[in-house]
Amino acid sequence: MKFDLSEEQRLLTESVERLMLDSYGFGDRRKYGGEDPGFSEAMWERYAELGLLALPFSEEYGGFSGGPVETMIVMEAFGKSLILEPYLATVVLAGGLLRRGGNEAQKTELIPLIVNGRAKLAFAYAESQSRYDLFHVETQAKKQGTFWALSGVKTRVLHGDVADKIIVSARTAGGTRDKNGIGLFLVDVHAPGLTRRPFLTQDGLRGVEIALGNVRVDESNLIGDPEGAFPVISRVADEAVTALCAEALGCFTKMQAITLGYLKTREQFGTKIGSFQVLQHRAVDMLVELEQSRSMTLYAAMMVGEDNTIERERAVSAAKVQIGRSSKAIGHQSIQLHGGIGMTMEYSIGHYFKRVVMIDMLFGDADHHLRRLAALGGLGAVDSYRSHRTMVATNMTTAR
Amino acid sequence: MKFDLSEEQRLLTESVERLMLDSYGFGDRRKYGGEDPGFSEAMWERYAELGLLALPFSEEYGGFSGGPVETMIVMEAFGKSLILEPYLATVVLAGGLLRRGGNEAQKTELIPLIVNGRAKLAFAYAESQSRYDLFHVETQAKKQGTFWALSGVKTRVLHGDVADKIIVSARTAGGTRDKNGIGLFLVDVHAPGLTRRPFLTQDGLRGVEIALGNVRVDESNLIGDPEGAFPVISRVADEAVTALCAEALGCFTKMQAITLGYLKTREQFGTKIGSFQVLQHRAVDMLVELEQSRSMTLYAAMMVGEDNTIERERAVSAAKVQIGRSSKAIGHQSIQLHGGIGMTMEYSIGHYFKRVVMIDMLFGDADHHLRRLAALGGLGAVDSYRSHRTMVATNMTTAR
Amino acid sequence: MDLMFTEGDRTFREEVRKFLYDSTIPEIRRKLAEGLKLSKEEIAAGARSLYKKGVPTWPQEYGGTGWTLVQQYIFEEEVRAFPALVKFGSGEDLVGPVIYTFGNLAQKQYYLPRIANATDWWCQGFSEPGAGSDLAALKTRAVRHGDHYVVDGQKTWTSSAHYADWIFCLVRTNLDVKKQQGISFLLIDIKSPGVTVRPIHLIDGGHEVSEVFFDNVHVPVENLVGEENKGWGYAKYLLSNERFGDAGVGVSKERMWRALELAAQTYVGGERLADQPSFREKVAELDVQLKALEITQLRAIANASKQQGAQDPASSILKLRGSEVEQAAAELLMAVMGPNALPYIPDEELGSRNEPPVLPRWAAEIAPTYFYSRAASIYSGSSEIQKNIIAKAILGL
Amino acid sequence: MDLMFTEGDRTFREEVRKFLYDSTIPEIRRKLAEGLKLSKEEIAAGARSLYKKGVPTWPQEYGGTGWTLVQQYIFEEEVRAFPALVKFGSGEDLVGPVIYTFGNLAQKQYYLPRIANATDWWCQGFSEPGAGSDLAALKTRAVRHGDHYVVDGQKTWTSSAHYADWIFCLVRTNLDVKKQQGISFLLIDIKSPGVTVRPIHLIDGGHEVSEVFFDNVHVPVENLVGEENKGWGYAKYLLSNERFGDAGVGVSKERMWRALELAAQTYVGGERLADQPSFREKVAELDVQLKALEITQLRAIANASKQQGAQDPASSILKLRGSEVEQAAAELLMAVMGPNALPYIPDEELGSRNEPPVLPRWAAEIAPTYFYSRAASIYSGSSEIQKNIIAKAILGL
Repeated sequence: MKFDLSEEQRLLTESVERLMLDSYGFGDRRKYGGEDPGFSEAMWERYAELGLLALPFSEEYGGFSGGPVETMIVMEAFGKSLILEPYLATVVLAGGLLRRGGNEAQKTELIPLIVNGRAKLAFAYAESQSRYDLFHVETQAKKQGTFWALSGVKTRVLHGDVADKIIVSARTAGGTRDKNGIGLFLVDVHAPGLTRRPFLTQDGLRGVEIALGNVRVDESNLIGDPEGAFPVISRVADEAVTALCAEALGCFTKMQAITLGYLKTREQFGTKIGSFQVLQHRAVDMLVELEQSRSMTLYAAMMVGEDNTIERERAVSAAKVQIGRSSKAIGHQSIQLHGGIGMTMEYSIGHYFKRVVMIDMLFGDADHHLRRLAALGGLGAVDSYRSHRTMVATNMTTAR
Repeated sequence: MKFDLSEEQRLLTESVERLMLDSYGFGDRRKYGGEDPGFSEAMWERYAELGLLALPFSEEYGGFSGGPVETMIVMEAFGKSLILEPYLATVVLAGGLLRRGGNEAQKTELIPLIVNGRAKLAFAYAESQSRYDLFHVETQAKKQGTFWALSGVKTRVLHGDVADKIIVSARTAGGTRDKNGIGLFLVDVHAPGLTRRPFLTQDGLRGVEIALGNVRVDESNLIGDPEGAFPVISRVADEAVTALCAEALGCFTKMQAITLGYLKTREQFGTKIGSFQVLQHRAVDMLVELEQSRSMTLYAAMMVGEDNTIERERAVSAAKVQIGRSSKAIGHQSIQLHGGIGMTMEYSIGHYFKRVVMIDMLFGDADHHLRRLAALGGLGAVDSYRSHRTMVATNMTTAR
Repeated sequence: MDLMFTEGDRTFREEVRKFLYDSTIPEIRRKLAEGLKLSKEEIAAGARSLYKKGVPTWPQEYGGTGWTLVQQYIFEEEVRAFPALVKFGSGEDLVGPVIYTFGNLAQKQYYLPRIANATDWWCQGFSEPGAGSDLAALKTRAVRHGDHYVVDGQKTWTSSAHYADWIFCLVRTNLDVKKQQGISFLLIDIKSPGVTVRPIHLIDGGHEVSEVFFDNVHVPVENLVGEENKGWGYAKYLLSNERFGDAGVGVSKERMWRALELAAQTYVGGERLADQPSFREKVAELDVQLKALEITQLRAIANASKQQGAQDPASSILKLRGSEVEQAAAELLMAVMGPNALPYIPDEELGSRNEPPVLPRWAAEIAPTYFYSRAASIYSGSSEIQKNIIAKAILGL
Repeated sequence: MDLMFTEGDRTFREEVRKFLYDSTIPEIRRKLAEGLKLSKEEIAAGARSLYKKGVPTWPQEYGGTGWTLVQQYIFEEEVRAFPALVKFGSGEDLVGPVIYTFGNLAQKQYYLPRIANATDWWCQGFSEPGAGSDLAALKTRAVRHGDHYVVDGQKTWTSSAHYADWIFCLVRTNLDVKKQQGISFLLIDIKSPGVTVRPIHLIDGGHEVSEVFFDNVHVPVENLVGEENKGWGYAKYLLSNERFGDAGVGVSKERMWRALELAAQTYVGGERLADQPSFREKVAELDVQLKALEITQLRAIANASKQQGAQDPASSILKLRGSEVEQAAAELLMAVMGPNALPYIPDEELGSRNEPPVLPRWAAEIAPTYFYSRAASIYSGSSEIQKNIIAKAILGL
């Protein structure tokens, strides 16, 4: 059991943290976010140069074959700077779908473009009624000769405004909430019949709603089994959740540091407010939340590569529960400890707060994942404990 | 809307508080509890002299026709002293069943005996599998000529060790969990076939388990409708819950006062511990819980006389939820603020803690009542709010 | 003890309903029901319709209704449920009572009618950037020169200063005494030369508060309320009124109601959210807290009716507990809304959008409401300050 | 980063299981599984069976196994799950490490083997009635007279003093210096004339702690550990060991397991409690907290293996968070047990009773477990003290 980084991981951490430190202060972020396209194309190029866009892909497509720990490292650093670029959408989500579901031709064509920073992608999974259920798909895909015709409305497509292509989940068979009968389609954003309506998000990102009016998608742009995409979607979503946990962890780390700094400098009643015992203990509570979140993010990163679906889902859900609870706990506490200044747009803490709240709402909030975890029988430690004890008891009885 | 006591209520409060102050300190309680029968017969006589045993009964049977507010006053004072006498069992429970379910002959015979302190009663409603469901009755009552024959086991019969008669709920018809088909039977503790096994409770009271082996009960000792006792049981249970809320409130009041006193006198690190801001704020949290509990106890007392079953049950459940939550909050806090001394049997605070924990477990804990409240649609304020707004909207639309 | 509303209270409630039905402007009611923002003019018109029988919380001699506290509570409850609630600045609740309690005859005669007919919008100039929770540490100076004061300094967190005609300020008039003893209470025309209002944007995306700068602002001495250097006492009186009214039972009720409305239209896991036991239990938990708060509020009212001025434990916890319940209600709303709370729709677009079609129009306000709710435990004396006060004043620690 | 147990760790775990299977006394295992109390002799026998390969947490040179921290963790986990966990006083965990780290050769040679073969039961004499959380304020005096100290004073909250052969004490040997600087660490034979042990009964009904009185007790000077007046440093070393091991993951796991066992036999509203979604969610919530704690514990172990002695933020929260999780697990057990937790069955009756028949025998221990769990945030440095320490040492406040 080793919690230390390998040499390569240490170098990755240093380089991404250095980049953020040099080019992604709170002021930089405001600048990037204030101009079109709502993030920094220059930074996107830097990510490409540093190989961050290549991280999870295998070497044959120009990638670095990194695993969940490498993604965790990058996302945590990104979280500290509240980055605006479409990394999750392009690399983790669309990239993950291609990696796990794409055929050779699709991977050979698209992954190098992602790696070089020349293509941005997005994933359109949500619909207004679907809430957190990735299998609740009403958008239709109908086979018509060598084409598929897609019709429906996809909501909350993060970074769909800058994507060159969007991967769309659509129903090819079965009922509205069936896990079978879902396909993935790679759709060009300029395809006839596709319209995008842009929106801002509460946390300063951009996205679109997509209306698909009989949009024709060539058979070659079908990703994987037309009726069997759900396991891929579900697995990539678990990877996205793990990445989001790491991003939130980065946010928490900064929120804790900023708040601690404020406690050490802000004076009231003639003294530093950090000298008040009540505020000291609150700062300790924040530290506890932060460390527990770090532990669960590590746990998710350790388990998300697990092929046993139940074990993987249990661990990922448990981590998302922790992160969601901590988002509230750390978010509320850090604003309260700042007082009024924490409520303003000019100050950073509120932006972190809004981001972690939105992370809670991406791919299932804490309550959703708690339900999933409960339905899966909890983390299973109890099962193994019980079976162990029973086994031992049986052995001993036999032995007597 | 008046939260002030009437003159009579003020006198009642004063007399019962005076009695407790004079004769029911923590040392007195230890003495009473340490000797058989586990409480003070002398105090029971004093209650009779003061008319406390007569409180809820109508005047024709020697009572004072008091209502829920009067019971609340007495129970709150009793809670402050952690009394050991079987007031709840005799006056509130058995007395309530007689008042609401008994026939003229039963009331004429028994109520004067209760009022004079010459009869103690208990109510056997629980069975080991019934948990908090008062209708989950497996004990059988079979009609045999002019007798009923009772068989089964009743658990957790508080004060059944000193009762002269025990009112037993038993199934006369229907399935194990039917609300119909339950009767109430007044059983003499010396009846052949009835055996009692005594036990102590976690909070220093006494009770029995009763085994009924074909116990014969005369028709004259059937209370009310042999198949229709459940509404009476349910209503009396709501009254008992309200009384227990008041008792818990008395406990909370003392716990807060004792803890506050400790904060003001105990010294550590060269200063009174009450000067530490963290402990000050905890003391405030305790005060808030106390006041919220007081409000909900008042609310239950205000609503428990309500004939509309749904409104009554909603209010009583809401109060029990509050009291249960506060039992934990105030109990844990008061022990923590004391440190080790709070964990000892020699000190009073732990005894209050155990009592309020046990009150939470009587007639349904906070989770049970939360479920009941949720099933009843919450407190209903929202319904009336919505219907009001709809009504106004309709009027205004019509008017336009 | 009679814990029910009296027959008279119930009759009064009916009268209020009829009054609202007769006098409320339908267009304003519609916008309030849909959670849309009102213009200053609409708020003024709304206030005038509410004030037709007098200012609800004021004594009759100053243009008020002279209602009891219980009647005021009922009125507020009905106005909010109708909904017809508008607040024309802080004239009625904050500065009005200070003027009729501590002001001189001329001040009463000039200012009070202009509040009662919604002419002057007042805002409160108490907080300063350096002071925060330590209100008495304020630095804005007022130096007397003949018949006027010259005011220099800065206020912050000033609610609706951009709408205001007048600002009432705490200013330092004596530097040589304990900080509480050198403060005066001044009424300042916000259009005076030297006053600058600069918006503060909050994380909910709205503009509700501002910074107000005073640069060599001349204020006539007759705008001093009461005695010079006695302003701290008037401020404490004002704050105790503010906190007393601040349990926010109505706000929380409305949020809970909206959460239930929305839950009835929301499907989770293929089932209606409003029908799911764990959701219902979550709501019931809040329901209990809210009822406890409401009864505590009523107890405080009953107690205050009995002995004006005295503080009982119940009233001291209203602001503290009230803000927690308000925040819990906002969290509940947010949890119901779920991922659909993601889009941010600026105020100016709200009127013109109809999407997303399945959701009521106020849905777009939910995330901002949640974000803004975090301020409830900060403004008007943070929870920490409230606890310090209670520990000292009530518990004697 | 490799977050999995290594192949070597997994092999070690198998070896431990085999070891336990081969060496544990069946009768002791049965009693532990049923939650029954063991006699002192049974505990000694149990400890000897566990110590067969050496004292698990000690270096080899002093009779220990020389295992890594990870191996120790695995051993402890397996021992608890088996169950075979017995604690023969605080010799292994507390005084042993102090003796082999700071003691002289004679002390090592005499005391350590007597711990390793479960001859001497040790208890800890730190707390005093006047000191509480302010441990250094202790008043028990030791005055040197030639070749012995004369000890006078009182200790309290002394765990299992009634079983103990020896007590290690912090005593004041210098009154003229800062309180931390006048403290020494003495080993005292509890059978010495002048030592009196008086039980303290706790609210769970059990007798676990005692008061220990010292009246003119003569202690040979060779029983002083390390240097006179340097005892505070040794005590801090001991306490940091104690807190490090105190996340109580195993205790909490076992409680959660029992709650689930019981829930599978419990019907609520006609349905099996273990099948009800809201109950399952409640358990899952605890499960997450417990897993987070466990990983935090493993991180602390990994960090401590790397650089002995240094404190990282993860380890500092183990005691604090661990006690909260333990308490939450006890509350869960209590909630499952419900009204059947009402009867109190004294220890001495537990063996002879079979009732109530539908419940496992350990059911009678549930309410006492819950009551006693409240002490977890008080003993070994209360949560408030832990927070003060973390605020200062880790956060620099």
